[in-house]
Parts: sequence; C-alpha cells; structure tokens
Amino acid sequence: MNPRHLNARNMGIALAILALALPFVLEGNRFLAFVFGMVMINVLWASGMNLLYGYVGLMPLMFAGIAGIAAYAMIYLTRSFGWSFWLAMPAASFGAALIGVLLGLPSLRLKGFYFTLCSLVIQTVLTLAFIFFPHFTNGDTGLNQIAPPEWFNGAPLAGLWFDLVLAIFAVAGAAFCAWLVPTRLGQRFIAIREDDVLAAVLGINVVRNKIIAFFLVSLYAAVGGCFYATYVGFISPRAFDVLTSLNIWLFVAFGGRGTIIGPIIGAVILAPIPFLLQELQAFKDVLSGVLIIVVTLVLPGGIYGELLRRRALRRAAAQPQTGTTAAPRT
Amino acid sequence: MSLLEVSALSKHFGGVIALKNVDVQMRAGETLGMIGPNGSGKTTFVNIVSGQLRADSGGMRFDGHDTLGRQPHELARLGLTRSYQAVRVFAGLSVQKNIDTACLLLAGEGLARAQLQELTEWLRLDLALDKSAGGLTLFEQRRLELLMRLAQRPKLIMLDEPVGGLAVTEVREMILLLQQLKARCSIFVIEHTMRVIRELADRVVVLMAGEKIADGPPAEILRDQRVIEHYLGTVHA
Amino acid sequence: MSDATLLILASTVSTGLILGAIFALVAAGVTIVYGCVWLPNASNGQFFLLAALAAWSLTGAGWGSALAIIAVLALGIVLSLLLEWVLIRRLYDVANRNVAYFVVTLGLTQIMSGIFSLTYGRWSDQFTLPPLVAGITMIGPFPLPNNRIAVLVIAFGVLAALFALLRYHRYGRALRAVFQNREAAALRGVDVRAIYKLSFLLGSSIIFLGGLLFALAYSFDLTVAWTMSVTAFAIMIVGGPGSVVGALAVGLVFGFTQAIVSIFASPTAATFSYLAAMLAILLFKPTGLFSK
Amino acid sequence: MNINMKAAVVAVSAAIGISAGMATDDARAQAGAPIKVGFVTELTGPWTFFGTSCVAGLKFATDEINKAGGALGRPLEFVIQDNQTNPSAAVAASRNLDVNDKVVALSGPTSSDTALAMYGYAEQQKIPFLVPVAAFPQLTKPGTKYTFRIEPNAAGWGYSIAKFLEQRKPGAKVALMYSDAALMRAIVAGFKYQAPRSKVNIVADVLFPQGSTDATVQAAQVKAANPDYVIVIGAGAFDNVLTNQLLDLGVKPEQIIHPYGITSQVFGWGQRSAGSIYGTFFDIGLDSLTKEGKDFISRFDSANSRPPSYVENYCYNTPYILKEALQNAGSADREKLRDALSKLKTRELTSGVPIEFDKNGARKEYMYFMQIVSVDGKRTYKSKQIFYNEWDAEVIPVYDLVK
Repeated sequence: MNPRHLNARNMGIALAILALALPFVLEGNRFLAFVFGMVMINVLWASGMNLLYGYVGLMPLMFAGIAGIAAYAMIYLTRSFGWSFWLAMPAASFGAALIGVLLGLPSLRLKGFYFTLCSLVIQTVLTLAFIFFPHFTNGDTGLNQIAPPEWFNGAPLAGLWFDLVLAIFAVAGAAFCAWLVPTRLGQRFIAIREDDVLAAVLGINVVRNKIIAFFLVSLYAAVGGCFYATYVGFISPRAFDVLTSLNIWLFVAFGGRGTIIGPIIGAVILAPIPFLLQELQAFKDVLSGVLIIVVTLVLPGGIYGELLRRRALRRAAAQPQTGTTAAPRT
Repeated sequence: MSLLEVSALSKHFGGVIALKNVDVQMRAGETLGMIGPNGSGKTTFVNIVSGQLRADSGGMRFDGHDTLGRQPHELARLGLTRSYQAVRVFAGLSVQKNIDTACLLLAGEGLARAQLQELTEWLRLDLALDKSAGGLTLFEQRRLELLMRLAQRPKLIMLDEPVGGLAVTEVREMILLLQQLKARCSIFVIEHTMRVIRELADRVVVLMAGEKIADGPPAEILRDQRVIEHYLGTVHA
Repeated sequence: MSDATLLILASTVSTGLILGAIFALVAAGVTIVYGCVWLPNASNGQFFLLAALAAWSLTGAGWGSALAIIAVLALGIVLSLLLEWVLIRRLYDVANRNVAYFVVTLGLTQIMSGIFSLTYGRWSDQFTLPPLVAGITMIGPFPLPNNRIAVLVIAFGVLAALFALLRYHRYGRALRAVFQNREAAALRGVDVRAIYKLSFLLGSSIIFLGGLLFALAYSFDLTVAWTMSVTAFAIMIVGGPGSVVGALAVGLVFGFTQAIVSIFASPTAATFSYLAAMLAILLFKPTGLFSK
Repeated sequence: MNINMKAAVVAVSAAIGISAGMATDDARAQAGAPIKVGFVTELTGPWTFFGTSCVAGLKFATDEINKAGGALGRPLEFVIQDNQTNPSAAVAASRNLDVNDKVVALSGPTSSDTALAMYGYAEQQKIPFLVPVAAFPQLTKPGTKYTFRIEPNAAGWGYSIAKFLEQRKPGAKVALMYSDAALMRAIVAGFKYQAPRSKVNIVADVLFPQGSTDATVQAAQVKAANPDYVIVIGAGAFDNVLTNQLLDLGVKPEQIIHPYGITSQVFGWGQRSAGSIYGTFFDIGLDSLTKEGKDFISRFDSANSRPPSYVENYCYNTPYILKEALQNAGSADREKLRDALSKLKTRELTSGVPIEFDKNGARKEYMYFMQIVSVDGKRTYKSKQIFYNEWDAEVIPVYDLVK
C-alpha cells in the first residue's frame, strides 16, 4: 500500500473529526460559528465540483445555477405545499440533479473551451431566468425569511445543531468522493479525464459515465444549495450566479483538483475570507480574480497537488535509480 | 469463416475522397498488412473499422456481428481493438494504473494475475510498473500500449505503424514481439516499413488514393508492377 | 396612424443598425483573436467597458468627445501591447491553451469588474458621453440624433476598412493563412507569433472602439460589460470562429432582433434568443454558420 | 475586534470622502460608551448615489446630536458598512453588526432590495430596524414587529399620482415607462390599482429589464399612443435616457411625471426638463419648510455644494427619531427601543410632517408634487409645489398589490 494514501486518509480522518468538533468549540461566537457553517457548505460544493472537474476533467460553470434551481424548488415545495425540509430537500435535489444531467448533455458533444463556454452560457441563462421569472424567485429582490429545517421534535434547527448537521453533510460528501474514486466507476472517470478517446477504445462507455458524473455533481450542488438557502435565510439570483460557480471552481483548483483533500483545503482557506475581512468586501472579486490567474498559470496542481508533487520528487531522488529507465536491450 | 469482413467501404471528407468501395476480408488467426502512400486512406480505414469514424456507405461485419456504426467501446467488448500511429497511453498515470484501467473492461472474467504477470514480463514492463507512463521511452510506451490491449483478450488488434519512430534495434525487437503476438490474436497492421510487412504479414492489401489496388501474399505484391512504380519506389530512400 | 407605424418602423431600423454595427465590431474583434490566436477572451466586455469609462472620465475632465476617443484608442493599443507582453504571449505555445486562457480571462474579468465597482461604482448611475455631433435629423416623423448617425457611419467605416485589410493587405492574407492552418503558414515562412501579436492588438483595439461607439450612442452602466462579453461570444460562435463576415451578419441580425423584440416583448427575450441560438449552434454545428 | 470595527468605519467613510473621525472622536470625549447603531447602506453599486447622499445627511444629524450630549447621555455611533447594493452582502453585514458590534438597532438601506434582505434578518433576530429610504410595501407587511419605515410605501406613490391626475386632468391618457425593480413594480402596481377608480386611462405600459441602455423604439411606441402624460421611472441614468428620448420625440416637459426626484436626478434631467413634474417627500421648493429645514438645506448645500433632497432629509431625521425613541425607552435595550418606536409620536424636524408608525411599522402616507421651474447646471435648481396629499397606508390593499 502506497504510504501517500495512508497519509491522505489520516489527514481526511483528522479533518473530519475537526469538522465535527468545531461547532461545539465555536458555539460561543455565533458569527464565527456562522462562518464555519458557510465553510462546511462550500466544502460540500467543492467536493462535488471536484468530482467533475478533478476526476472527469470538465469545468461546469453552471454549478451555482443548479444549486439555485434546487434552492428555489425546495423553498417552493415547503412554502406552497407545506412539505418538510427533509422531504423537500431530497425531492428538489433529485429534480435539480436530473436537470443537471440535461444541462450536461452538451458535454457529450463538446470538449474543452467549447464545453466551458457552453456551461457559462447555461449559467447565464439560469441567472437571467432567476431574475426574470419573479413569480417563483421574486426576481432580483430575492426571497427572505426562509424557514430553517425543523429538528426531530419539530422545533426549527438552529445554532450548534444546524452547524453540526452541515458538518455531517460536508464530511459525508467528502467521504463519498474518497470512497468513489478507487471504485471501477472512479477509475473510469479518471480514464475519461486523461484521454476520452483512448478510454473508449479500452471499452469505457464515455457517454454513460459522463451522465453519471453529471448526476452526482448536480446532486452535490443541489443539496448544498438547499442548505445554503435555509442557513443564510435569504437568497437572490446573485447568490447563484457565475461568480459563485467560479469561486467554487477556484476552491477546487486552488486546493488541488483530482485529490480528495485539496478541494477541502481550498474551501477552508478561501471561503471565510469575505466574511472575516468585511473591510475587504469590495476587494474580494479582485482577490479571487488574481488567484484564478495565478492558479491557472503558476500552480496548475493547486497547493495540495504541488505538495504531493514535491514529495514525489523527493522520494524519487531518495530512491536509487533502478535499471528501468532505459528500454532493456536484447 | 472470416473474422473481419469489410465490403464496399466509402468515406469522403468534404470534396476529398478518402476511401472508395474498399473490400477487405480477414480470417481468424491471419495477420493482414495494409500498405499505401501517405493519404492513401490507411488510417481512415482503421478509424472506421474501430468505430471512431462513421462510414458514408459500405458494410462491416466482425466476428459474426454487424458492426457498421458501432461505438468504439462496443467494439472493444466484441474483441476489436487498435493502437495508434502516435502512441496513445494515459501519460498522466502510472504504468500500473494504465494496466488497471485496461483491466476494467473484463470485470470478473478478466485475465488471471498470473497471465497478466506473464504478459507484463513478456513485454518487459515488470520493472516500470510505478513509473509515470508519460516518462517512458517511445518503445516502452508502444509495449505498454500492446499490454493494455492484450489485457482485454482481443480477437483482433489493429496496429497503426507499430514501429513508427523506433530506433533500428528497437524495430528488430518490435518485429520479434509482434511475431510472438501472432500466437495470441489476429493482427491487422498498417506499415510503411516493407520489412515489417514482409516478415509479419500473411497477406497484404495495397491502398492507393482510397482504392484497393492489390491484395495477396507479400512476396507477389512486392513484385506487382503498379505497386513498385507507385509506391515502393517512393518509400525506399 | 400610419405616421405612428412609420415612427416605430424608423426607430426600429435605426436602433437595429446601430446596435448591430456595434455588436458586429466587438464580435469581429473577438473572432479575430480567437480564430487566429486560438485565445477566447472572456474579458472583452470589460475592455469594452474600460474604453467607455475612460472616455467618460476624459470628457468629464473637459476634453472634447473626439479628442477623448482618440486618446482612449491610443490607451487601448498601449494596454493591449502591455497585456500581450505580460500575459498573453505566455500562452501562445500552451497545449489546449483555449481553456486555460478562457479561465485566465475570466479571472481578469473579475479583477477588472472589481476595480470598476471600486472606482466607478459610486457614480454608476450617470454614465453618458457628450455627443460627438449635436442636432437632430428628422426621418419622416422620427427624430434621429446626428450623434447616432455619426456612430453608425464610423462603425460601418471601420468594418469596411477591416474587410479591406483582411482581404487585400499582406497582413490580412497572412492572417487568413494562419486561420486555416498554423503549421502550413509557418512552413510558408509566415512569422506566426508576429501574426498572433498583431491579431491580438487589432482585435482588442476594435473592441475598444466598440465600447467608445456604444458609450457615444447610449448611456451605460457597469453591467453592460458582462452582457457584451456573452453577446460577443454568442455572435462569434453562431457566425463561426474566425469568420469576420459571420460576425457582421450575425451581429446585425442580433441587433435587429433586439430592436424588434423590444416592440412586443422585454429586451430580455432578445438576450435569451441569442443564448439559445448559441447553444443550438454549439450542439449541432460547432463550426458556425459562416465558417469556410 | 473593536479596532477592526473602527478601521471599517474609517475606511468606509474615507471611501466616501467624509471623515468619520469627528463623530468617533467626539464619542470618546463623551462620558459612557457610545450607543451603536448598524448602518448598512449602498456605498458601491448601482444605488451608490442614494447611499452616499444618505450618509451625508446622517453625518449632519449625528454630529449635532453628539455635540448636544447624545442620547441617554451617551454618544450615538452609527457603524457604517457597505452592502454593494447587493442583498446578500447586506445580510452578511447585518449579521456582522449584530453579532460582533452588538448594535442596538439596524438602519441604512436606501434600496428596497437590500432593505428587504435586512428586513428578513432583523425580524428573525428581533433587532429594531429603522428604514430611512426604502419604499417597497412588504417592508411593513402585516405581522411586522421590528421594522419601522420612515418613507411612505411605493404603492402609495402610485396611488398618489393617480389622485393627482384625477384632480389635474380628469380622464387623462397615461403611458408608463419603467425599469424592472422592486420599487418600480410597487409604484406601478399602486397606480394601476387606483387609475380606473380615478378615471385615468393607461394607453401604454412599457417595462425595461435592469441594465437597459436604450429606449428609442419604446419611446416611439409611447409617442405613437399619443398620451397626455408619461410616467417615467428609469433606474439610474436610464431615467435620463428615457426622459431625453421622449423629449427628442417632441413629448412636452409638462407631460412627463417622475414619481420621485432627488437632486442629482433633477440636475440629470436638466434645463430642457423645466416644466416636468416629480413627486417627493422633501424638497427645497416646499411651502412648509421649518426653520430647521431651511437651516439644514443651507448648511448641507454649503458643505456638499448641492441642495439636499428627501433622501438626505430622511437620513438626517433618522438619528433624531432614534434619539427620541431611545430617550423614551430610557435604555439602549432592543425590546424597549422597539416598543418606544411603535409608540413614537413626533414631527419631522425639517418639514413638520407628523411621524407615527402604525401596527405594522408603516408611516402615515403623504406626498408632494413639484414642478421644475429652472435647472442651473449642477449647482441649483428651482421648483414649485403644485400638489400635496395625505392618506392612510391601507386605503388601497397595498400588501396584496405587491408581493
């Protein structure tokens, strides 16, 4: 067993314990606790985005849009039909995930820039739809006083317990990725990311696997969206616009695409910034813009990816050269 | 009965005709070579047969199935696979991962560890397993490509210029490997290098501007007047 | 009553022409850069806005519109050179650079829009340029400001010049050679990197001009940048990447769509229709309508 | 955290070119820690002008109040934060002020969108929320407990315009041109409800999405419908575009009605708009200016080289209203302050208009209509009051009209 895996697993377990412990630690300060909750939601989102961007190699800029669809649908179900959140959330998420699959269909024909552009257009259409069909979304004004999920005893979920629920979902989301990647499905995803033509020649049904991937990633987006809406208590189209998609993408790219830990690190480092640095509110777009450029040009592996690369180099340097570098001659 | 049966295959790109009514039969266990100058449609032929391109017209049967318009991954399941002129492996993954990925196809009924081990040693990749495939030499990559295909127990493997870009000594080795490969599955091979064809192929098909102009044993093809003036003349240099 | 219809007709045609011409200009700029250098610039809308804002500041500082426009164009060229030198040329040889570049320019978009809302945000409800030419020409019952006529003339003049350049000038031929096949062009002794640089310059200067003309014809706010980016891409994709003819034709079509749609529906319907058209093309004819 | 917060105040005030130094330094001089009020407003984004104008008015009052001993013997400190005209940012800022600065009340938004976002937070967290300038009716919908609104609701404005036309030109033909925003939707809803009852016919109804930049075609449509009056409600500069394109088409200034007009808008419409009509709640042309009102106008004018409008006026009155409520409450406690606000009976310092809030925190509605006499560049303008009416907020089914 390769020591790096063990290492990553330990790190993952440590992070999980930390995530489940922090709500108790932070209970004193509602503001920090709130920031923690937001980070958890973003961790969930980042893990989902990573599934598609990190393992299948597609950059879905309509991610936030799908989260938005789920959030609006969830609110509609709870308000108009009096459904419980715990019923509305899965229903809305499932529906949004199906829509996500539909919106993902272009990727079956398009590659690289064309797919990214296409997903950008879809995101734009969704944002416009959120704004210009106000009977569902109340337009740019947004929906406020969104009721929190109810606790088992019917009381509204709040404070420590809400944070804990978010932590549980975030951990579960990351854990699911960690479980998925080594499976045959995960291996197929990676093959498609590396070279989808070759993958097809090797008997992998690229179309079907991409559809599965889109369903999963949309599910992450949707669940995160439902929790975001209830946790913040207010949503407007801007909460689910292309900038949100880009930020979530940035968490993944900055932390390290195609690793389980990377996106979590990315979300933990970047997500709190706009909350903790209120003075920098106005600068946060500039900041993330700079980060996007830096990551793309200088740090394509993200910080965790870079770390792994360094470590691999060190290990290679440590090992004595085996004879396999040159093809053996007869 | 014949393993591969291609009849009246035609394909054109815009105005350019790539293939025109090409018929090719191939028996199981046979090694069929295909030669022809650049742009004569050899690779197009392989692309169509392996499902990466759609033919404009024509018929195609493989191992008793009608395979016209089938997707590459379906063909892979039927046991038809191919290699690439520009070698194609998962450069970003380790050799071991490359092999594992190839093994995904045949879940339970896949090769036994032992057989895989035997293959790996035969292709002398056993020491390179945890290297990154991108870091291998071209020759190693070509061998890895072969290994990944064989791990899927293909009935027919289509090789697109298997010795392209290899050093002289490596070419000799490759030909050796391919001759041993004939025992394992049927081979369809495109080549420029006459030597490969002469030493491997039981039969040769000659393409010229998308049309089949000759079909027969290497010895007599290489004597064929048209082939010589159109083709051999140009290559031996 | 017929007077009323005439009024609506004239207003529709004039709006369609002006919008269309500006769309066509910006799209031409984008399509030249993408078609040739293979770099899709997502921040073109921000450049467009930058030009408009710069002109607004200069005229606010008391410069005449004409002078301001020339100054901004110069600034645009300098900036593009700078950008090419700092950022763009690093991507010339990157494999599948179009995705990388698209993402990088998305980052650039965020930076620029962030800066704009910091610097211009506080005025953002009052962006209008003083007219280039004063006065109004009556077209039947419909009064058309001479300023917009001027914009129309300039836009089409530049488009014509662009065509001439691409069709008859040595650079144009080289550019088209690179469009069709980089390697072949390189073999034929075309200095590809030089062409890249020229095209980037040309493209972004045209986008700058587009922004200036838009600011002259209409009032604008900071949101125009994103709308324009998306519209320009839509036009490029539908018209066919690298096809300036496509940019012109589709640009005009979109312009008129917007004008006509706004008679019976909200202009949003127009935006939706662009994006729908773009998706359809992406899915069923990714090479676009006018690509050779 | 406190340092942090002060830094925020300083940074923000610096950003809008007004030194917060004074207020806070005075505060230090005073005995007792300052009473903090969270002021979340639009310092960037499309509504920047309203936000900054509002803060300008606010500063005047806070300085006066603190020089005169503050409230409950403690200085009033408004912790100003930017909401970028973005509802999400407004909620985030409110949460920050609530939890970190323990503010006794929230205030500040001048856009209905941001105000509604904060409304949700304030009602959920039980924080008194005094809205200076945001007119969306739902801000005082039945069941509201903690939100109090100084500005009359926008559906009422529409109602008021209809009443004005009923009196001015019975059977008038009216065209509507408006941007798609909460405020505009509300005004139009109120107008459309009252129009038939006031015998006013709507002959054209044009809606523009946010970010529209041209109205040539739509203006032509409106002209073709040949109305007696055109009600123009464009967001930001688009208001000028609509106005100018209508005037270009030969619509007379006297035919144009702007439901609301603040100084910068009047300057934007320019001299060619002399004769047009606009609604307002405070104006330099009012007949009923008090001494304090005239005084405020002249001092604001000399400080900002432009006269104040109703936005500055409401934000000027906000601290005074809070001060009075705090005095009545007798302590800086959120619940007590809320009760004091709901019981408050007072008058606007500047115009003497009565201020009292109904059970939903809505205010007794009133509106002035002014006619532009002349506009002198970006320095001064003259206007005359041509109509005033008062009404009870629920004379129209305001909360059903606008959801």
